[in-house]
Amino acid sequence: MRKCYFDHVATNPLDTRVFDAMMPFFKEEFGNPLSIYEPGARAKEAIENARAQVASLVNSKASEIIFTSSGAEANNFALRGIALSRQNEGKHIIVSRMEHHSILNSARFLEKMGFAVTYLPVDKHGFVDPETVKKSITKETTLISVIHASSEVGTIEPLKEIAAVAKEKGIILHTDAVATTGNIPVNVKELGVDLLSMAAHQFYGPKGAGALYVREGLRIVPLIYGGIQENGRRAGTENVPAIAGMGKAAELARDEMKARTEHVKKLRDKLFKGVSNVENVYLTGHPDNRLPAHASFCVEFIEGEAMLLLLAAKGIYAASGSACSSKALKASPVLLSMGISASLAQGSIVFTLGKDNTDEDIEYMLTEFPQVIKRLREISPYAKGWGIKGEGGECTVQR
Amino acid sequence: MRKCYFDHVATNPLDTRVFDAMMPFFKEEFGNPLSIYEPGARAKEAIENARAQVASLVNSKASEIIFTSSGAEANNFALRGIALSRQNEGKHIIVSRMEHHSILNSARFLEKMGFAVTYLPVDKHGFVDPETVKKSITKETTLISVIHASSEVGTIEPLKEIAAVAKEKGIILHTDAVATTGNIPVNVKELGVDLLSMAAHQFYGPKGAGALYVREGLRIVPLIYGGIQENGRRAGTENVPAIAGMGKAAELARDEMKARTEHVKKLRDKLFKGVSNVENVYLTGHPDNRLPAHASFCVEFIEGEAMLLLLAAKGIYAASGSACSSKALKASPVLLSMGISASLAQGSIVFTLGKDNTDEDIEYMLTEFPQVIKRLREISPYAKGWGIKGEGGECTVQR
Amino acid sequence: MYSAKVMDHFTNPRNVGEIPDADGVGTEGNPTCGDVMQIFIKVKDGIIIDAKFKTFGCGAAIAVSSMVTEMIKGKTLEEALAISKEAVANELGGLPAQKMHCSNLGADALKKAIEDYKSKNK
Amino acid sequence: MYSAKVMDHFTNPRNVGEIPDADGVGTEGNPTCGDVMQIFIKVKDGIIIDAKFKTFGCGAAIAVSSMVTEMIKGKTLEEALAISKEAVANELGGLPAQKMHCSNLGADALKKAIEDYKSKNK
Ligand SMILES: Cc1ncc(COP(=O)(O)O)c(C=O)c1O
Ligand SMILES: Cc1ncc(COP(=O)(O)O)c(C=O)c1O
Repeated sequence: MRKCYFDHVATNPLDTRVFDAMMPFFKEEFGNPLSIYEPGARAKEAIENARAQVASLVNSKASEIIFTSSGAEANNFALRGIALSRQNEGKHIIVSRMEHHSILNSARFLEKMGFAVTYLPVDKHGFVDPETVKKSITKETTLISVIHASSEVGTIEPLKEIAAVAKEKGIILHTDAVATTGNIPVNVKELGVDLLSMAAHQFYGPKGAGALYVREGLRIVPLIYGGIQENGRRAGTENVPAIAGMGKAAELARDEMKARTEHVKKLRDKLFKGVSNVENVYLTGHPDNRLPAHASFCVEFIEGEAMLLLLAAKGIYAASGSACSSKALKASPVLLSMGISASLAQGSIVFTLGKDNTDEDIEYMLTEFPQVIKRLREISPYAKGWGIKGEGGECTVQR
Repeated sequence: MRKCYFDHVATNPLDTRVFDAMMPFFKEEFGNPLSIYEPGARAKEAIENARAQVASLVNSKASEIIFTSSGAEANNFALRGIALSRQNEGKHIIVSRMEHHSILNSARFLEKMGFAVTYLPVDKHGFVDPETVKKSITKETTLISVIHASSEVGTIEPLKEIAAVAKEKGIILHTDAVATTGNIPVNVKELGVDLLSMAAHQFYGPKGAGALYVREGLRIVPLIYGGIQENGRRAGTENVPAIAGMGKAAELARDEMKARTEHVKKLRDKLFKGVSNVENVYLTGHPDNRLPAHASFCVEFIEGEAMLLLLAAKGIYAASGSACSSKALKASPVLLSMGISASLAQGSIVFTLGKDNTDEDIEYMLTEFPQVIKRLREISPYAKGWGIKGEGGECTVQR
Repeated sequence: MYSAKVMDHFTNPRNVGEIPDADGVGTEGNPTCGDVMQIFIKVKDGIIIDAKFKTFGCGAAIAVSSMVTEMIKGKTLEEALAISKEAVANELGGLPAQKMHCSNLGADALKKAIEDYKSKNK
Repeated sequence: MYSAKVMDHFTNPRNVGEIPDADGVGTEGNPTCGDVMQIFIKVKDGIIIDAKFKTFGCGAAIAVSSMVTEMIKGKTLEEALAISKEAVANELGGLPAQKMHCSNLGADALKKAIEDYKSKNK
């Protein structure tokens, strides 16, 4: 059976070239980077080499990159590290409703610690309005965090405009760029952000390596205290192979970004076109201003987990923001904040493509997916009369 | 040239069998453990399998093991997670002066947040006195953290006795067992601890995987917020290969512990005997109640980093707690707290053996080490007249 | 995640559909936050002689519906009423903990269908 | 960590020892917190004709001592006094930042040796 991995937003396969770059640091070069003898020195060198590669991907200085163990750690570190380091200047932070749990739940933690948090509303496409950001700023505001692009609906936020607002008011701006770094151009200078989170496993690198860009001169309170690793800003024996892998993955992403983007965009547009033939399937997020590999829908009358299971039985791997498919049993807050009804959100399905997907994958998916929808609608009490249309339906969010 | 890796306390080489257990999860089984389709499910299974293996090593339930990215993360998580979760009951915690930076600096962070911290003194062997623990307890005390064994001087603390004190007073007890887990028997029930930190790279497992045992029913505030990984207690896409590796390393450690211990202890005792022929070299820590693979000394009149470099030039890799060899340029607080003078602490040198070291390694080291000492003493202004003695000197801390 | 039996009933659900001249119909659940089940029964001489369902929901919800309709066929109303959520889950080889309460609505929908029948036949 | 030149001077230090009839001796540093250097000089007609050292300390401290004693031989006292910490570090191909201040005591010890000589020869 054909296997179509369309869940790159969950995690990417590891690029073989990345794995090869990691290999030496598992066995021969197992030394601790802090050690002063040769094997330790070579591990240290590998880390510094990776730091330069990651810095080059996002156009920062190497010294501005702090390695972490994941995107979630980078997000926790950024939000809490800046909120705490600046708490004498104010105890108000602003985050958007498009954020990942690792930002939202960090914000909630800060609320418990006495911070005030504003959760920015978004429009039906998931856009944060820079004007709303501006209006939310108070004398107490020290930090704004807005995601670069949503992994759930693909929408790319107007970060430059938000950065202009933040700069004008002298407020630190963080962005969660886990879904974008390595996939679309991410340039910390052009975006105008002060901090930026990333994760290697989102661009064909290994699990276990993430990073936080922290603009030079910015003071940040550590999340993990201990030794002097990462210049005293993130303790713990470094995961040398994973960091070396993140560096290599960053280098490859930079070199191959254009080709990869063209490839996935072509496939994604073919998928859009095909799915538009199915009635009552609504695109979520913005149709154009979105991640090139990202196709997300709400399918009316049926539920996401059921779709995922039937697709998986056909070798097609995707994701959903439905309540039933989340282990927390809550519909995606991102979908709800965009004004999508809870019952439509139950029909959420997300296909995220990657460099190794092929035209044939899309064609296969386009024959299987409508059948899955049809089968489930036959079971659904709400779908009387609905099925597959002969001609193209409208493929946008209509609520 | 012979290479003798005697710095197992910095990090261990990865066992080939562990690496083999990790392999499938780099490439084929790259799925995200949260995903409901097959590849994700297999990653999830690997994690749960590893959890059972780690639990079996420390005699806990699988559900009591939370994976982290390192020992340092486990320590930060334990100290801050319990202090915060119990802050309504009191804001006083107790740690010993033998602790690793990741405990000490977490304690300092808590001090900044308004907690009071007692730093327990130790005797010349590095022992914490359970009576002193008892006397340090106040109505406000919620947490005690005492290291299981020091990675710097090898001393094994009287945890059972400390646990009895903690239990009597209803106070939570954490232990940093990073240096012991997988190397000597660690049994959470027998030790009577509520939380216990460990790191895979200290028992031939990979870097990038650690764990915290949290006794069933104990509430802990997360360090890394986000999704529902690790039952909502530690967010971030799991480092599946590293976790699988930690599991395998735990299994091997359990099965082979007795043989490994006998092996390293025999070599270590040979090393002790050989070094006792060198004048003015003092054993640090307790001579018997210590880690079996651990040999630590202070060499009078010379400095540790200089020793490390000359040893490394001979292929012998060791560690030191001297100010000059630490990047923070401070003498080891552990050595100072044991009453060793700052100038003697400058001569700190630590050899930690491993399962792959041989008799020949020790013999080689025993010919090279005295020559290194002699060379440096020839350069030292303090060492007039000192050199290698013909017969055995006394090999204990004499201060 | 799901047992083989759950997957079987989910991928090949039994008794899908409506009974136009049903003697009792019961609906349980809420589409805005999860699953909805609709059970149709046909009763003769106090015995359920046919049952069908329509379900909006996850794999567990669909499997539960399928299983419940299978279990009640040929049973008396009293026997059917005695079927508990746990009994359905057991029959399916178990359900994930988080699905036990939110997707295991079959027994509740069934009760409503039987009540509907009884209220019509008082 | 260290340049090749540092490693060379550390592993093969030049001018190790004491000069029993030294014309000037200078000591700098503190053994309780780091490095200690002792420099011995022999002076003739205002020119340093011999220099030796003893050092307690790390690799950088030993290399610096070795290098300083090499640099000053044949120099006038004035020329020797003009040697800065930076000059010694440069001659060694650089030193790690954290070692620049704490282990680079050679120039200071040298100054004390010259002062010692001058005070004895006033
Ligand atoms: C006793 C002890 N605790 C904690 C740690 C920190 O562990 P890690 O380096 O895995 O973060 C170490 C480091 O080896 C250690 O020896
Ligand atoms: C937008 C976004 N932020 C943060 C994260 C968390 O990253 P990680 O899973 O590496 O911890 C993810 C997860 O994929 C994500 O998609």
